[in-house]
Amino acid sequence: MPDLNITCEPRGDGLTFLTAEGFLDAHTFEKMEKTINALFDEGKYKLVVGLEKLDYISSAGAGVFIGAIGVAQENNGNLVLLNPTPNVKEVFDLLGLTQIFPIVGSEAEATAFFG
Amino acid sequence: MPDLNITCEPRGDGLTFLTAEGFLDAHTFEKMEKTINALFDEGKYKLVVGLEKLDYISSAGAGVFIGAIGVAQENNGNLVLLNPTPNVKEVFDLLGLTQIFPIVGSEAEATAFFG
Amino acid sequence: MGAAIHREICVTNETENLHKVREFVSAAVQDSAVPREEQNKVILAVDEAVANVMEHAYEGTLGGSIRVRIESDERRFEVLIRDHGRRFDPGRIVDPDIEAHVRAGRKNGLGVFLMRQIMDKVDYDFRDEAENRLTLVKFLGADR
Amino acid sequence: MGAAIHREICVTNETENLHKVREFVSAAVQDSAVPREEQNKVILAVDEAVANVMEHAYEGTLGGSIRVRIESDERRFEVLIRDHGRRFDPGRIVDPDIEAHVRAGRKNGLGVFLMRQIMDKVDYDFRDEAENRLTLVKFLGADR
Ligand SMILES: Nc1ncnc2c1ncn2[C@@H]1O[C@H](COP(=O)(O)OP(=O)(O)O)[C@@H](O)[C@H]1O
Ligand SMILES: Nc1ncnc2c1ncn2[C@@H]1O[C@H](COP(=O)(O)OP(=O)(O)O)[C@@H](O)[C@H]1O
Repeated sequence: MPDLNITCEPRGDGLTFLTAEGFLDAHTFEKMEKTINALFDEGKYKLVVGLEKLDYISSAGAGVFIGAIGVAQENNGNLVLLNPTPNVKEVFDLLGLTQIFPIVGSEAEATAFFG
Repeated sequence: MPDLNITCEPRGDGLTFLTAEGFLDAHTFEKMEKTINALFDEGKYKLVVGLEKLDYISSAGAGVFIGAIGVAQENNGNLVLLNPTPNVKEVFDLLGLTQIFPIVGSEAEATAFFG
Repeated sequence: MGAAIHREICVTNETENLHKVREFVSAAVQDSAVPREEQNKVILAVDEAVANVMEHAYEGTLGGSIRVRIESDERRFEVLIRDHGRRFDPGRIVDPDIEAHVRAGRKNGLGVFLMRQIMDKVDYDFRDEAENRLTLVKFLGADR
Repeated sequence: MGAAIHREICVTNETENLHKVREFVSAAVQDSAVPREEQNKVILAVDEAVANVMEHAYEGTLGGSIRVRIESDERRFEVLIRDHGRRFDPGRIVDPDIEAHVRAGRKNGLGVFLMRQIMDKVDYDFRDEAENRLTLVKFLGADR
């Protein structure tokens, strides 16, 4: 069944790289929410979410990032989106989120963002 | 089974009065969350939550109010707590929330708060 | 492409069925006159509507039925979504202030907004005291 | 009041069982030497710990077992919570900044903090590669 796969890699420099692969919808968003919350609970607030393999996102999926970015920022971190596919980017556009979320095109850019 | 009962009364002056009766815990918090979200979705952001009949609250229950107050305030509203029982008030104290939430002792005070 | 389409799918209200609905709509938009660059958005609008029924209409009980019917010709792509859950008129939902949403960390409340952004019509009707009917229409060709 | 207490209850991980756990703890604190004004807090700490197991340890599957054992005498009120879900050491959880929580609208992540605020000891142990053991202790009398 089409689903969501998440990988999660904390790095030495304090950043955590996540990747989301598959479908982030009203069925799977809790998986992403729990992953991010567990990182927050451990004090990891600098997150880079790789979206190059995410085929689909709906408002429930975008909502996870909407809920998380403020928490990250309030704790000296941020939530950076890396390489969204055109389909996913379009949903962020429709919701007016492309002005709000830092969106970068490479891991190096993401690292530089947290500089 | 001990559960949560919620009543909800929109008033002419733009305020909505809610009451919570019973137990607001990890089992019942979603009921409260959905009720508040449905009010928000209809543009009702001035909420007064009567807690005089709430016997118990845990962090999951307090979390609903923590998540909601910012949404209310961002939309020119607020979330006012009315008459919490000592047990419930103590949990807010433990969490450091008594400085953050407006807490009033009567409906008149709640109305005056939104003045 | 662009021929008349009449299709229907029925699913129950478990969110794991959302992908079936998306595949159903995806096949239909591809056979329709909906322009390529609009197809994903139409799939999204239907997904949002059906997700709402799954999450809200049956108030926690599973096995509730949802029918999605698609009618399309060169002038419109029309989706009728029917359920027997609680009455709900999306017309009552106020458009969200997205920046306030983000500042407040609010995670939900965007589905109806997206539907309205994408589709030309979002009509609700309650039929025979027993059926919620939500109609989403995208006008095509000269009617756009 | 204050006599030695040894009691155990076993529930499965549906959150609707939380009230049973609270009633079990409530009866025990009342029979114990825990001062009246501390009793509700102790009930809360156990509720938070058990709610965490229910919500997180069994990763969505139901029917997972949770055992709650209470041992108390004039010196301490001790609660042992055992489950067979995934390994989890609350020691990894950082204390939250409540004002940041509120500003960001973050709804969760307060349970471990409350447990630590209320109890004198929150100890985690993973036994025999198969059992999570969380011990909560409140010291009483001269040991406070
Ligand atoms: N089909 C439905 N049946 C009952 N209530 C609904 C339905 N669709 C939406 N709602 C209500 O309207 C609210 C707003 O819906 P929406 O904008 O899609 O956001 P979300 O579903 O993410 O909360 C929902 O939270 C719910 O209270
Ligand atoms: N028993 C447990 N098993 C597995 N993970 C747990 C357990 N208890 C807590 N956690 C993890 O620790 C996080 C913080 O727990 P807590 O402070 O109680 O907040 P909350 O449960 O409200 O998120 C949880 O979100 C979860 O990721």
